[in-house]
Amino acid sequence: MSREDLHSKKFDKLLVANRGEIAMRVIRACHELGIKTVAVYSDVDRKSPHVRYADEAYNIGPAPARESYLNIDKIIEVAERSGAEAIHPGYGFLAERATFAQACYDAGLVFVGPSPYAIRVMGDKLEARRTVREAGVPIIPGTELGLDDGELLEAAPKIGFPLLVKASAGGGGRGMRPVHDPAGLPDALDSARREALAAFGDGTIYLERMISEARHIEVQVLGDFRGNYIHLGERECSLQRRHQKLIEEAPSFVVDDEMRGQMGAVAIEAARSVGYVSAGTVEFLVDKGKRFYFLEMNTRVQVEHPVTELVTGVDIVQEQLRVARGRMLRYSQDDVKLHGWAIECRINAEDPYNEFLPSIGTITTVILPTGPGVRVDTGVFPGYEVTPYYDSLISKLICYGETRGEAVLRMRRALEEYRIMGVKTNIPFHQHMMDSHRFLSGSFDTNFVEERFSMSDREAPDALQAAILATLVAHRQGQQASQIVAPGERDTSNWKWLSRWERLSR
Amino acid sequence: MSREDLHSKKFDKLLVANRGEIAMRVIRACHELGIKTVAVYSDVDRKSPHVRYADEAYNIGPAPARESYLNIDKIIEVAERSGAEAIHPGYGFLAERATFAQACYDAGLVFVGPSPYAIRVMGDKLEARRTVREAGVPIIPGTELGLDDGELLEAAPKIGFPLLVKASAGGGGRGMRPVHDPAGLPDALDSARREALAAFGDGTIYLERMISEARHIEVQVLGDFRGNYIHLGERECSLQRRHQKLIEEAPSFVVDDEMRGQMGAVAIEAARSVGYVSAGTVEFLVDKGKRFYFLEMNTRVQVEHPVTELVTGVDIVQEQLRVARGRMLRYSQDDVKLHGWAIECRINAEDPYNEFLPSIGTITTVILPTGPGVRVDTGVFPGYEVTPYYDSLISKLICYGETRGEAVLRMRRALEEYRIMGVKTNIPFHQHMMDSHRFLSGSFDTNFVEERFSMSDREAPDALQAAILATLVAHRQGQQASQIVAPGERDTSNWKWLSRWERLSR
Amino acid sequence: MKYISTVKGEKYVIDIDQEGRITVDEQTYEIDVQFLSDSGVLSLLLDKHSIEAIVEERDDTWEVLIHGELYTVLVQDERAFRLEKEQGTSFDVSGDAIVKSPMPGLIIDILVEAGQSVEQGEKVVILESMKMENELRSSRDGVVAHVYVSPGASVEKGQALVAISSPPSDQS
Amino acid sequence: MKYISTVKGEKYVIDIDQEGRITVDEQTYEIDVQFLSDSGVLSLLLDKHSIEAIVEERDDTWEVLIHGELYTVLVQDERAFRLEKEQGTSFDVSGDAIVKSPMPGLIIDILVEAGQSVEQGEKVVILESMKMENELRSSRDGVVAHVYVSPGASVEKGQALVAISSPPSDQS
Repeated sequence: MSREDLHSKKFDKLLVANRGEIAMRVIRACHELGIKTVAVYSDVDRKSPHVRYADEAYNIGPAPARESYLNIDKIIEVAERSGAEAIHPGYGFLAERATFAQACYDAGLVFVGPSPYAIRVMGDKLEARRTVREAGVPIIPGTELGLDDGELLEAAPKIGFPLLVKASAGGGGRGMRPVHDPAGLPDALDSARREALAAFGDGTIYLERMISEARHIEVQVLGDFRGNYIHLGERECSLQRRHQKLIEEAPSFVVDDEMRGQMGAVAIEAARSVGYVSAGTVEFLVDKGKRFYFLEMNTRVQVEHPVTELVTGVDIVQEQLRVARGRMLRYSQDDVKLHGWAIECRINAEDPYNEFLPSIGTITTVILPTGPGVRVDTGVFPGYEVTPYYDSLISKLICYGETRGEAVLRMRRALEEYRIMGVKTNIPFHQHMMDSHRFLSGSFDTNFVEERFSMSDREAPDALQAAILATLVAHRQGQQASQIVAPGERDTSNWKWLSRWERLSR
Repeated sequence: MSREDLHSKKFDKLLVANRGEIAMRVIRACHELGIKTVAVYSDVDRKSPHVRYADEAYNIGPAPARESYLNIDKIIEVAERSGAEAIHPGYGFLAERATFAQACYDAGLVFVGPSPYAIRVMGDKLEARRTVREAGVPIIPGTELGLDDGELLEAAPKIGFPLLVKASAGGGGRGMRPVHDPAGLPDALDSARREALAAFGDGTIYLERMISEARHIEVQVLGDFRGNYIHLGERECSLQRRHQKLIEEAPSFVVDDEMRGQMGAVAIEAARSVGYVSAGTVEFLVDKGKRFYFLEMNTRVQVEHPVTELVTGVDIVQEQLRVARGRMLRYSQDDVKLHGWAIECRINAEDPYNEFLPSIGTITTVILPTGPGVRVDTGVFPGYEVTPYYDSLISKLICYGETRGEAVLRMRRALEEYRIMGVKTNIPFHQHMMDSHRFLSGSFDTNFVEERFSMSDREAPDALQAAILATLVAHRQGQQASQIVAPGERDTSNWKWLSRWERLSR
Repeated sequence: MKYISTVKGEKYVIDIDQEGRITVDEQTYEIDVQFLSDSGVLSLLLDKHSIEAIVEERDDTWEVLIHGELYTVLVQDERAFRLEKEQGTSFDVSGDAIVKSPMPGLIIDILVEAGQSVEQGEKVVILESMKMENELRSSRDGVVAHVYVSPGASVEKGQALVAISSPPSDQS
Repeated sequence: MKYISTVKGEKYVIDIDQEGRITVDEQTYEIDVQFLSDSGVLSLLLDKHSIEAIVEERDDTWEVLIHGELYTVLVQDERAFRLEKEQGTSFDVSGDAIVKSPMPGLIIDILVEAGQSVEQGEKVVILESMKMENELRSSRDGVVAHVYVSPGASVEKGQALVAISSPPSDQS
């Protein structure tokens, strides 16, 4: 039996095991390909767009992810009940759990992604390093798996400081600690292990050389069941805060055609080393000398995939679906040409003026930016509640330009047009970044946001206008109220009640 | 004094002499280039997006266009008062009035468009034909200017039937009448002249051979003050109703590379024959044998320019602004490469099930489609009133795909996602077209919509769901009402009042 | 509670018996309907099938927008439905079909005169509005009973322009 | 009518005297403000300069969104402003600065104890929320007066976690 008989078949109905913007993204791609969609939702997501835009929708439990979006049995059961023949996991939640991909296969469902084997190998950072190194992929020097604290303390000087303590099962910066001198190592081992254990149920950690002034650059790869591979060029993802990417762009300022070809070839070798199928991303650290080292492979579609779509024209999610249906890649490497420049800003519900603390609340108003060169991928709407249950990403704003400059100017325009009210967002952070000389000149590394970027020098040019507008609204409220309250009885303590009246009367 | 000294200079503030989506389009382009914008508005447009998104805004009079958007003196006065140094006319209104361009020059303002001379020549259909014919551009056989009815009746048989009666000053199908036999000619002359006189103040008409099974295909050209010209390929605009374009795409199904090169070269010659500067469009009729004939030149940005932007990457409005600032074109002909396919659907406030009658009313809800490959250019918002004063275009929905098929599938998805409530729209027409085999196979001509396309065979698959939803809302309204009205007192005559209560209590 | 709801000429007998269940023409569905705040947007799950719609009341009927298509639904409870049935189908006081102006505009031409026979779909009035000449047509075969306006007149939305009675051959 | 409106620590004296005119700190502007139906969106023309904003009331202040930036404005009429001034700046009943939980979450760690000195910006509490560990810091130099919660506790938004009094040297 060939591999594609096992893991792919033509399907006409697909379950999306996710929520938010990525669920919308997958539903839209299915819609465009004529595939029926089944949404699953937790109790707090009944009104979410992915539920409303799917053809069918099933409740899978309470808000906490482990009782709903991480509940493998429940999701497989819904797939069977609804007649879905395939499952797309999106990113996050179950996307990189080999057990979930296996459960899909065991239930006779197509898993839109790589094999459980590829997920497992790449999900274990040390095994991934070993595997790709054997395939000739350059890796960052570091320790082997399974060392105890004593051995790690001993190994550290050989790797050299600064170094990173990393969790084998980690991701998104969790379970990772930078250590600048031997004295800080014991504490870092403790806290990284604790965080990894809490987050992933696996406290295995290891050490790795820290590349200073490094850029985080990743390569998008696609593979099909016939062993064909292509890469779609790189994404520059160095602008991060606490290892959370904030702004991504394609192409990268520092990658030229030759380097792109080299990184692409290496990325394909990494994918081939695990028989990779579907869309995946090979992340590299790039040092000052433009040497690149394998960091990890993300075995799923990335949050930032749209920037690659805009500069290559390839619809990555549609391509995932085609491959999962047993078709060959639509493109050969020669078909892939980069054109123009794309930038993505992740719009998070967080306060950029207060340590980027998450902002909880109900979104009251959303006005999308639109017009030339602007794409918005979002899963929120007026009335949507930002809860502590899920991550704070509420939207992705992606702008395209013929040149990087044009893309930046368009992003500035789109950020200004985007109105989200009810929670604080990091839009001012993005605006400040788009205005910064360091960003404009492309000279930044992975530490730039945390170490050399501050919101405190951002001017607030419209404070006067804000004062006037608030005063006018307050005044109007008072005026309207005075029509129903006798003048003598009116005092400021009435205002709160008047506000309710005002809302009623709109 | 060279031409650019006369008609272009660097400017930092521009007045947009228009409204609706095209005013928004220009404001966005200015915003991206760092040019300050001045909006003008009539009494009914105070809340319109172009007023809200511009840096400054000035009222220029009552709703009827001739008292506001066509009031040249008032607009020039606002430009001077606000310190604007340039004027962009958009399309429609004053865009193709040579007197307006001249008034701008006389006031020392840059007019973003061609010279008054080019506008005048191309605005007079007969002079345009004469001028481009001398430049070697093929034209449709027809009569000269200035013939009286007797002469026209005499000339008709030489041209042959079917033929068209056309107004010299016409545009958008107004003042145009098809005539299939000699008997119909006198009436057609009368009504075309009457309509032209009413619409343009000029009743001059002429005759032209009617090309049957013709396609309407136009070529976008750009010229700068150094005499450089490029073309951006063609747009297929055959899907029209009463000479109003409804759906446009780029490229065209029937144009191959060789034909594109020929049409482009001819279009550039037409532009060169009047020393054309800025963006312009040369419209051709293409017959069954793929012979093309000059129809007219539109001396302004077109409604359908976005499809060309999506397949070439060139921002046409930004290019207009750059040229007007005295810069050279950013592109040479070799830089222009077509990539992918784009389709535009014009979303009009009209009822596709009732003779496309305009639908007047207040827009209550707008939910924009978004995600990959979708662009919306719009100037309306919830609360916007569709009035009889201006045309019924409320939005342009433009979709991009790597292939025509992908663009069509994406358009279907986007049309379904687009929710506009409060007025009837022609979205079902577009949906029906996207489903039609004739459209999918690309086999249509300019008569297709009127003669061989019907909405009557469109199914309404969600009637049951609509019945259920309306009933549920009515039921809920009744239930809520019963909490404040004693059960015995309740009867259906209360419903209207309850509805008001319901709205208040939301 | 039982309703008779009419859409596109089709009548549905809809019984909302209890929370979470609905019966339409004797078939029962599991339903879950959610109102999104403020916007008039509803999300319906009908036996798990998801439909997003906007529902608004307009002129005593309900407009429902689903997948780009606008449905006009008349919802009547049993009593209102019986009442109307007893009165017979109300067409017009005199039984005439009225050609009304669908929007504000200017009358360019009246193509018929009183007493003249017209066919369904025949042009009767030319109305200019939104820079376009619009042809208004008769909704039935019949005889022009009355012309209410003259060329050059400004008319409002919904204003009666021409009354058309049923043709002599049809009269009992 | 006269108001004192405070935004980003700046006070503006705003006098809305009549339709179409406003005086801010003795400079007079021509204004035209329009409310867009339902949405909370406003369009302001201030001496012809156009500003679109969303204005919403929240916790006795006004949130104003302009060009991506969110401004929190306290609007007081003259009487309310005088009243507050007489009472002095209300900081807290005891004069302590309170570190509050900015969102619901789980207390991971308390990094200070009562009586300990802290500097402005020093981490005092680690709160887990939305899958992230968040560090809450002291807003001033001072001494920890009270710790209200323990590690492992679930807390609500706005709940007081730690009170910090002014440092001994600052006390009168």
